[in-house]
Amino acid sequence: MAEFLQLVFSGLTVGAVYALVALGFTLIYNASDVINFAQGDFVMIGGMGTVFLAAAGIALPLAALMAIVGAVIVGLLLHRLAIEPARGASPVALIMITIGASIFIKGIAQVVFDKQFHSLPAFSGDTPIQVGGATILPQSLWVMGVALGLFVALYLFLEKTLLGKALLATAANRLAARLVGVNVTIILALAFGVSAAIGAIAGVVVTPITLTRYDVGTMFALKGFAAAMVGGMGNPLGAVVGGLLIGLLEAFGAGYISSTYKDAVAFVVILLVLFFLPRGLFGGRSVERV
Amino acid sequence: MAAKLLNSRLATLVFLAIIIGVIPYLAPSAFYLRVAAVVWVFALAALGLTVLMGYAGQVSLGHAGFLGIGGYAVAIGPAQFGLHPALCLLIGAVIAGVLAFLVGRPILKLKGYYLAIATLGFGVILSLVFHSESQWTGGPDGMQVARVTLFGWRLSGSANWYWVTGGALLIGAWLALNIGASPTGRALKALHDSEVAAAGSGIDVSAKKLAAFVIGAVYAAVAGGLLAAMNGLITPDAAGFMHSIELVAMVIIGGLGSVLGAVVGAAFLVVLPQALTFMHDYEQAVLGFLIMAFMIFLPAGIVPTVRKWLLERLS
Amino acid sequence: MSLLSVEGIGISFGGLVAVDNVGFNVEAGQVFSIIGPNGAGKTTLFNLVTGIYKPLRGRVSMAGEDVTSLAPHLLAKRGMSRTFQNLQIFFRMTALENVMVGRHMAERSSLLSDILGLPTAGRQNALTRDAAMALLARVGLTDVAEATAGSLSYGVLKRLEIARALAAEPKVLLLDEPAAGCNAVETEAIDHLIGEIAKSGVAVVLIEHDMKLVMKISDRVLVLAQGRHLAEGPPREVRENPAVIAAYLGEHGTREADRAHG
Amino acid sequence: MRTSVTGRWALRAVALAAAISTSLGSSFALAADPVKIGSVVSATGPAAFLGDPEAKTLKLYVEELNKKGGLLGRPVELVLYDDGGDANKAKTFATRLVEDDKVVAMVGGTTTGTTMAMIPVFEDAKVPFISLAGAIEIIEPVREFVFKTPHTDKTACQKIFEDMKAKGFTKIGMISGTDGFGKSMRAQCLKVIGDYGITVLVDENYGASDSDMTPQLNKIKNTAGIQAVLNPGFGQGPAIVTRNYAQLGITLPLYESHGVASKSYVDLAGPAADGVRLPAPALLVADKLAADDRQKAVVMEYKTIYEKATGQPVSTFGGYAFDGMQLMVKAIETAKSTDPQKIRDALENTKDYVGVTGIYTMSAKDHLGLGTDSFRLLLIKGGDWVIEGK
Repeated sequence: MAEFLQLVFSGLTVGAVYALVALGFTLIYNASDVINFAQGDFVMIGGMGTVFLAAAGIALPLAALMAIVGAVIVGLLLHRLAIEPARGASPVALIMITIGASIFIKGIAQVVFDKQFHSLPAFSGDTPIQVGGATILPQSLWVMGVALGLFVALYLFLEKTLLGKALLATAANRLAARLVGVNVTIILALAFGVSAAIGAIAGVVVTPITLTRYDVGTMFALKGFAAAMVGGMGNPLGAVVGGLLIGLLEAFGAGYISSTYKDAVAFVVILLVLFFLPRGLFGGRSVERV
Repeated sequence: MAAKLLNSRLATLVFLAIIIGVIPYLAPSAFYLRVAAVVWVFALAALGLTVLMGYAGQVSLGHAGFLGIGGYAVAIGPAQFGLHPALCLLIGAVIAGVLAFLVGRPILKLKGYYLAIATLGFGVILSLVFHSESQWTGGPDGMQVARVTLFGWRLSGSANWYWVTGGALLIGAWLALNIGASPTGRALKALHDSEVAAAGSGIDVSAKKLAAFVIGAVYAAVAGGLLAAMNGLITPDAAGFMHSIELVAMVIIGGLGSVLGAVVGAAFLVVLPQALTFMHDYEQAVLGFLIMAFMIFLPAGIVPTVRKWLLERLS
Repeated sequence: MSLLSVEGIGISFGGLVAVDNVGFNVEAGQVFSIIGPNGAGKTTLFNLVTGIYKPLRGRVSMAGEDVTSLAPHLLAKRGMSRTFQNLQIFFRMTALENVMVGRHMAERSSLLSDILGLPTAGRQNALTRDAAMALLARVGLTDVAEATAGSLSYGVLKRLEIARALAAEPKVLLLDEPAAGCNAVETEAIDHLIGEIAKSGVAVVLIEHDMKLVMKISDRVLVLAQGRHLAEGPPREVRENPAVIAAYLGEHGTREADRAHG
Repeated sequence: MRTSVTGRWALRAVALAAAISTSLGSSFALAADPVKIGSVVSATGPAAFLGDPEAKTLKLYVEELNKKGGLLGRPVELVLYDDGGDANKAKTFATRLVEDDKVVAMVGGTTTGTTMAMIPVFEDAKVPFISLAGAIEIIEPVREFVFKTPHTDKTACQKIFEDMKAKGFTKIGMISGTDGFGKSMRAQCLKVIGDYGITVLVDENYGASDSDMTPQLNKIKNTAGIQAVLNPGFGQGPAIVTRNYAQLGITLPLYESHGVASKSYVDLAGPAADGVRLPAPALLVADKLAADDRQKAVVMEYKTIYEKATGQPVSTFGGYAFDGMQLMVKAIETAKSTDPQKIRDALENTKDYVGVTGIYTMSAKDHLGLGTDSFRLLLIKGGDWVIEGK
């Protein structure tokens, strides 16, 4: 039982990060139909930015805030300088642009920051908490708490605010949204900005656990994309469930099956899910409209 | 007239043959032949994606996995079973084809980004196997490939490999052009635009997709085998996610569905890092910037854009 | 035995019954029209018949053979061909290539000969091209043969779809609003074309909003309302059916019916 | 037609790049023709944390050397390429060094994979190549032109097992990275472990980019009879292992490998690193070396220069590059020639070279020339290194 619980803790911690990255994917996909492969790099900017600003003598909370703002600026620039000018390009071309952006961001990061691994001090110390024979770090609770908080905030934003509804409307039908007076360009920029912020916040809270480096974004993008897809692209709840599912699968795969093939275990399950639910867990049934 | 020439299969092949034939006379040193040979090999792998993605419109983010199968076949066959490398190249192609046939049917039922993540997962699993089964594959540091002897002639050196890979690319391009212009190619391009209408015209959509997937896998496996034999080494990274992305980038940057596009795209991504070495620390940033810039300004890819421009100029 | 026979077919989406217990028979050489207001389930009915949706109830048979739930490409092989309400054109291909795809089933060349570019593949291409050109001529699109389909107008594409459907040499042809978006001259040409097709022995099933066209060329008319069978019979009978006028056409419909008279 | 434009463009791009790189090179040519030494390292990509200090060290070394008047009265030109950790690219750059840049010697090859890809190029061209990668396959069997500076994994394993044996541990748990380093070291350790009468009860793995190893460590925790744990791996993995180890409250002695012998491991692992033991070269404990230690002078010199120039702490990997370059330079001096064959012969005859990694004595049978005595067993205490034993 203690072992099971330990694996659950491990899976939920990692899964919460995947969920946050997947949420970022979902938001941008909803607003613009673009799969943003630079999503993981926002996580990196959040973590690395905080590390370097803190090293420059800025207090940690302020450093984190500045790093998040920095990520948002990068997200807005990405939209303004790379996505917006390519409007009307095919989805593959847009994906290629975001991959190029990801390489570009990494390329800049390795010069601005460096190529070494870095860490941040845990927010509430490193003393593990004992639960039913298993242990969990206070920082893991931070990660899960922040993930939950961001999900709820995003949900409220989308459902309860006018701006959020405008975003959903744009997602549903861009032309119609434009006709009823929604400024689609601003909405798209908003989606990129919020996604970048979510990614960067994830980066700040997770760095004390997973460490960070200029190129950690690739791994986060890969897992986050998988999470978003298995949950059902475009569905925020699906993103969260998908992220936690992959985190748990990796933990159980490593704990019970084979640590070598834990990634394979996760992907085999993803493939099986998609074979039976071709649009993910929450993607709904597809009806072909012809 | 000009339009006809630009669209003709023969013109494309002749053009490619001239390029391949002329480079050795312009190259200042064997290094240039090495770079060109790498371009030819990756172009060959990318041609598989031209058929799969360009013609049939089915994304694969795990294509490098098949490249790995070809590479490891050429590495493992001679080392463990004493087989001739040329035979192993064939065996690798067959294994890749059969594997693609087996996994293709369920995977290709998925569409769009769901297909992308499924193929990505498949590629990740393959590269994990290459990574982990050390007793067969030599593990993460890779496996050495015995030098190839063909009819008593020891195949080594950039110049020899230049001609082998160049020849393989020409054959690959010829086959891809044939497919494109045939009833099969028409069926693939049709289901790319509308699966419903293609099925309504009597096209067995899933069988055709599967055929394209198998063809794409065979291309990648042959390219992987050549790459391994040429380098004398194959590493699991060759089958990794980043290489899959790179292959997709090649066909998109060059121009989706264009045979020459695959070659140009491969040249773009192989030559660029060589050309950017003087940028030192900014190499990666400039590479990323150029990929973005090309896709923003030439979203249809280099070759189709140039072709269109030429056609407009000529008419 | 009818060429196309549909019995008690039905489907629902998420609890909403879209088509309920509909049946009809179409004979060779007949033009059979399906009318009804928007949302009546006409296109859904087409999708059920052509295998795009799997019916929950009922059966479809061709010349007595049960073809219910058969995959679309297998139905095509048995001689069923269709066009689409919101165009399913191969936009990246030329008009000619679109029709050439329609000849797919007539093409005799193996995957291997295609890959190797054997002479058989070349000969087959030539044959297909000639047949496709003839069909383009038949719908009056010879001059746009080499144009990319994506660059053509809606009315032209409607005719292109018919040519592609005809390329399959169907026994049963289902046309979903072939005259939508067409001007009077184009409608006239389509009217003429449908007549010719039927005359050649093809069973034509037609969904159309242009009542004038429907009344003029149909042998029989089926009226759908809210997914249900409301009336069926020769045009005149249906037009004068009080249930159709009252319950379905309503006041607006009456006017429309009057126009159809004139 | 259409590609003739792009094709020519591509060719021109290569030619242009070559022209620029040569002109850049010649800009710091002094009076005489420079001695060209090539290098291909993984300054980016997954092995960047190794390749980056290597690249910096090589550049610094050559700079200093030129300040002192160069080599054989000629300036030294370092032609440095970044392979990004990709074996295929490494081979292309190696070809470029040999065919285009015409280097007389090569110091580089960050990972075993890239090194193995480059070996045939230098063997064929008969240009001496000192690799900076760990695996024993690089020098066993001996290849005429291939040498290396890093300790082999085998010596590290032996050093660790010696200590375990001395402390009376006979049953251990193992958790290895699945990267090249971890896998290779795991295999080497399993090969020699029998000599020390030690058995492995649990043998776990983790991926190079994994961010949580508690599931694997939990298995070790729940296995009875384990007396110590060994973690062959490099990069961030061991730091996370160390943290998770503390998180799970495992109190068994933990042995890390020379792959994390750097200050950054201690920083990343934080207080959890307290009590961890690992084999490391003298470089790490430069200031704690006895005054009469033969390595003291060279180690202090490298450490001072590197840390002053880069602002980062020295790592073992930069040290490998330092020794590689210094060995090559000494060989060129001894040979009094830039003829690759003569450099190679001088290199093979290296006797008693005192480097930052250890004291090298090479021979026709040994192209590394380091023994277990080149390692010191260190204990981490209060965030600092303590030399254990001798």
